Amino acid sequence: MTAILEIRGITKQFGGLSALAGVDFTVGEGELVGLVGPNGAGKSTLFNIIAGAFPPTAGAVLLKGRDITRLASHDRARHGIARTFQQVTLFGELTARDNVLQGLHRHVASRFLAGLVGTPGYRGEQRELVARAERVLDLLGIGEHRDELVSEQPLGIQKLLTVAVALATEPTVLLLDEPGAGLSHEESTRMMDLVATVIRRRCTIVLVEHNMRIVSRYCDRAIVLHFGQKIYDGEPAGLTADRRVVDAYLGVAELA
Amino acid sequence: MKAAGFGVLLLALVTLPPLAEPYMLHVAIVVLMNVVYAEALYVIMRMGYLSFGHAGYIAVGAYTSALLATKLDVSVWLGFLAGGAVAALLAWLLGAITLKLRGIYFSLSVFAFAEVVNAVFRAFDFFGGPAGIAGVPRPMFFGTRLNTHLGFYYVVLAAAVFSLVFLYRLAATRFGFTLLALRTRDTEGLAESVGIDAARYKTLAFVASCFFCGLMGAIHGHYLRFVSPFVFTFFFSTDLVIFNMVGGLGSFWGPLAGSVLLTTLGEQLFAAGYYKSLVYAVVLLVVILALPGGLIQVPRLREVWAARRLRWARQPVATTER
Amino acid sequence: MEVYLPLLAQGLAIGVLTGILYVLVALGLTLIYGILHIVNFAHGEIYMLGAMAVLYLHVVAGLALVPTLVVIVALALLLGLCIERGIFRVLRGQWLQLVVASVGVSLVIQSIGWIAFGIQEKSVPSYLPGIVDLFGIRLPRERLLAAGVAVVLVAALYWLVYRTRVGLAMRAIEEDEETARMLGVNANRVASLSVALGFVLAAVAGAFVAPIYSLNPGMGLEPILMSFLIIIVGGLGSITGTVLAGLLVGVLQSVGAILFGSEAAYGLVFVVMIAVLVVRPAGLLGRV
Amino acid sequence: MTGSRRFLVPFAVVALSVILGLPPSAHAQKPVKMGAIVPVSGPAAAFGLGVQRGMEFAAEDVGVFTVAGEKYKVEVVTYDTVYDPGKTVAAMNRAVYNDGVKYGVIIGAGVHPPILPIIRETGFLDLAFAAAGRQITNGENPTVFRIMASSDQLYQTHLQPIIERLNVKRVATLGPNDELGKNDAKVVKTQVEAMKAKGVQFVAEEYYERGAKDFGPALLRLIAHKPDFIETDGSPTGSIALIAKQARELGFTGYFLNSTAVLEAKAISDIAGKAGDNIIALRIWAKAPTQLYAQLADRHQKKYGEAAPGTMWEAYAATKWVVDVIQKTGTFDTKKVADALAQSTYPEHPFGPASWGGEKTYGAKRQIILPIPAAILKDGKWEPFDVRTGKFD
Repeated sequence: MTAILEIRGITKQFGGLSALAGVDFTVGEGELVGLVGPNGAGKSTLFNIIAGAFPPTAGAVLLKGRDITRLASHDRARHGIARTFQQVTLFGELTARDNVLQGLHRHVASRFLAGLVGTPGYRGEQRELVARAERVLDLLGIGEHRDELVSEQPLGIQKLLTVAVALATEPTVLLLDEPGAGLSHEESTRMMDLVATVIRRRCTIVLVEHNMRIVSRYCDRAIVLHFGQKIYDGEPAGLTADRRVVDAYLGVAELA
Repeated sequence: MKAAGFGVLLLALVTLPPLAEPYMLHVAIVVLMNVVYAEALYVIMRMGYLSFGHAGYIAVGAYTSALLATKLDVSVWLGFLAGGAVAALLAWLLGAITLKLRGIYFSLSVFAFAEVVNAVFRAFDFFGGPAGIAGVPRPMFFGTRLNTHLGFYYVVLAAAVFSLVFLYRLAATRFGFTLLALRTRDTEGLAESVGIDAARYKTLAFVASCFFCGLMGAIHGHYLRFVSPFVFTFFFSTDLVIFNMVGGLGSFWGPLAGSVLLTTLGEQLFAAGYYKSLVYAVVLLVVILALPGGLIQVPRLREVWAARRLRWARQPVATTER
Repeated sequence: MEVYLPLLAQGLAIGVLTGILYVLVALGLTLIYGILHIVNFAHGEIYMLGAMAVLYLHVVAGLALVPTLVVIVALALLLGLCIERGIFRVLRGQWLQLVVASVGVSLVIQSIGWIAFGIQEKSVPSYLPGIVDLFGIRLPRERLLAAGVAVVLVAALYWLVYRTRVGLAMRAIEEDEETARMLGVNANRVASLSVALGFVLAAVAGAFVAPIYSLNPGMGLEPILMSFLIIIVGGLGSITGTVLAGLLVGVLQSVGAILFGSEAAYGLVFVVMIAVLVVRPAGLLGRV
Repeated sequence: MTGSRRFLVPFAVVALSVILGLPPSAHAQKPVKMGAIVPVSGPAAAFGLGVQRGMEFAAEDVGVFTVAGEKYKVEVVTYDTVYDPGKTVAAMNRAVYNDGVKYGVIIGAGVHPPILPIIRETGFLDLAFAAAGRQITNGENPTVFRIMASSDQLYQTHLQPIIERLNVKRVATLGPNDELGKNDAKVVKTQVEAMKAKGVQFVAEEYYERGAKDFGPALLRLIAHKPDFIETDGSPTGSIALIAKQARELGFTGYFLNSTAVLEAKAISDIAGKAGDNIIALRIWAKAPTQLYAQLADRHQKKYGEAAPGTMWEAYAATKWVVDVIQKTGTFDTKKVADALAQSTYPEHPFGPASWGGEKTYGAKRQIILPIPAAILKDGKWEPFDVRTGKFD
């Protein structure tokens, strides 16, 4: 299996606090990796560093062997990294279809001037993009909401929409930040079923999750962070047997 | 139907003026200039940026062209373009610094820039000092100087149509659609994550906005045949914001409606003194409170009111947009 | 011109005293920003109304100064509550609309002011006439009084924010509104209260600055623009930042004028503001 | 079809505006419209109101008059310029092109440059109430008359005598940071430098933003040069009072000179108290020079309940004077009226006999020549200081 995403010695310090201390791991093509850890373990920080929201203090991020540590986050998106945010973030004043259309940004080929003049090529491309956006919505089973304002949707639909926007970029690696958080059990299951089926057929996925049951059930591999350090990397099934993991989670309800 | 409406309007704007009184032409000229200013400001307002300093860029355009014409005898037509270009260049430089800021930080830094521009024009004799520059010539057209209202009206009309078509397409096409993704700090982060180079788009939008302000500002100076630091003040900037808000930010037609209505209303209140600013302010407040989306929402009044009912109750106390 | 020490010392004194006046005006703006995150353009007009109230109640109607101040505080509270309820609350969550609505309120009050109070320049006689001569540095008593009031108000505001239950609620809302609400803090009441208190601060500032300058309905514009610069430089919502930035701007203006001329000093203040924003976008003591 | 309906809104708006904008229906009488193209709002409103009211008094007093057998009546129309060049152009366009106004008083040196082309093109007879000098009255603008003392005239007539009489040695200027302040500082400097032989020096100049209330920094820098005489140019009542107050606070004990026509003694002493003493004001009459002057002052006090702004009398006189000339020449043709006006004299001016001069200095005989007073503030009251009718060719 070829390594598609490599994390090499990522360290991040905020002021004097060390959020991540030399984290290494690789993700292979087509894998679905769960990034686990209690609150404050550094999962989201690591996500932000991979997506380019801020730079690491030390270390490197490689995508298909190419060092992307210094790229701005929009450049990384162009190279094939997409993400969702822990807090639901959408273009609230736009419809569902328009949200996905924004996600299709990197596939726009028309030049600025072509748009300004409104050439037939530009118009054709716009029609094609709209159709493509609708296909993404249909894929996630939320096609019927395409004309509705996203700010007026229930949380379950909004969560699916955040995934749709990210998926529209057609990423190589998709970073999902707790896609099931805040959802009811049925919604959460629907989301994870989609992730494990239609979505993972299209890209490699790194999933931040602190619900271990979800990780065990859906992921190929689990990586556990604790106080900014990697304490486990392997089969999800081995999680409950690992002493360090159990210690880290001791007394935390999710393990149960 | 839309295209036909445009055709009729444009035809009227081209063919009727020879029949109009000079005063009507003056009003038309001022309305057209204000429409372009308001629409230029709209480019950045629809990505959530509020500027209390656009008059600074208008002034830069006006001064550039006036100086070129009076000191170097450069053709006025070239001066118009130079006015836009210099304003755009300054916008690019300032934008690189200030577009990182959002909300009121941006508004006030642009305001501060406009004050500095004003202070510079006043301080140096090269710019005419506080007296400004008088005797700014009108352009030549096939050997005649366009000193009549009619002649100059067509110059303004041509520039306005060019600017408005450009600005309309800018808003209506992919570029304008992308700007919508940058409305708040959060959505900006999301936009970046799907590959939108936010800084580049914001800079381009700001530069375009200021280019058309500079272009029209240059024309403005040649219309007045005079430029002075006391024409393009803070109040001028505020008026442009008011045009946008009264008309509505929901569509391209909002700022247009706002500037046409308020400019012509202002002409009617020529002797009203303080009642004029009172009327402006009351109109502004009534529209903002009753129709937060501006006059452009009048046809959808019932829907808007229904949606508006319990709006604030769900909102947090702090209106964050930074 | 040789710049000699006594001149600089006097310049510094003037700068500090003027700076404190700026702080006095900007304080209420900071308070409102801290909670509601809006800059209230109508602040300058409340300041104007405070000054006018002193003129009509104290000078014209002959009411003693202390009852006058009590009435002013009451009126400002009332006006603050009305505007918060009638305008700010209705527009909650709509940043652009809020800012521009406050511009509208400012224009309405100002226009009505011109119509009602007339265009004649007015004045309020000094509460404390005379000059204090301190080693050759001349300090007008009325400015010292206003500075004293400013110091008291800053202290009172600190006390309110850091030592009282109301202040605790304010800080909770500032820190994390959602959690504060869940813990039972009445956010609406805190919002009303901070706007009302902000208005009171503006009106009291107007009342004490009135005898130093002359009065007209447009008198709010200059101090409000200056206050914006100050709260931006100091960091929006930070009381300490406001105090620091107010003094900085005051001193910059007066010492700048001595060194480079008053015209250059005017531009200098704006250049410094842009520079601060570039280096520290949140202002000297602000948090983003 | 929300799209197209939304699209219709601007058109409805335009239509509405056009309907609202229809010119008012013609009056039954034959009015001669005279424009008061002046600020009636903004910081210079006091000047504008004085002019407007003076013109209205004149219109009442002129009543019905006959030109070429037809009866006419003066109708004063006010156009608010807010002392803003852009808005003045708008006002002028409306007055000239929409309302057919051919005569009027226009206030402001700063707002004149953009309307001079319109005046030249239409032959509008402008009774300019504007300081400064040659930029406004000159050979190119034959229909522009300045109905107040120009800056050149004012300082040429009064400055040197005042300096000698008060035995002043070190002169400084503190003016608004606009064309007027800068221009007048130049004129003062020239006059003072001509007195070098007598030991008089020009020591410093400073400027302030119009509308500023704190002059501390500028004054500090100025007073460091130890002047005994500060010329404050056209600073309005509020500014001069605050300048005096703040200068005295910094230890200044000398004199101030001001050239604004609109200065209220009571307002100054209310703001500045004793510090206002020793302000010398050019163009302020401490004692009514003529009966007409006193009558007009009373009339204003009765009608408006306040002291008349200093611009009222000159606007009154100019309006009556022009109507006089129109009657005599028997035409409304402004070019002909202008020529006749320049040759006429007007003994009934409330300030004293008036005529036109300035041919040599400005290249056009369009500058009013009339007695110019100076008054000094003592204990909150104006006291007569001097009256001079300078020669001004």
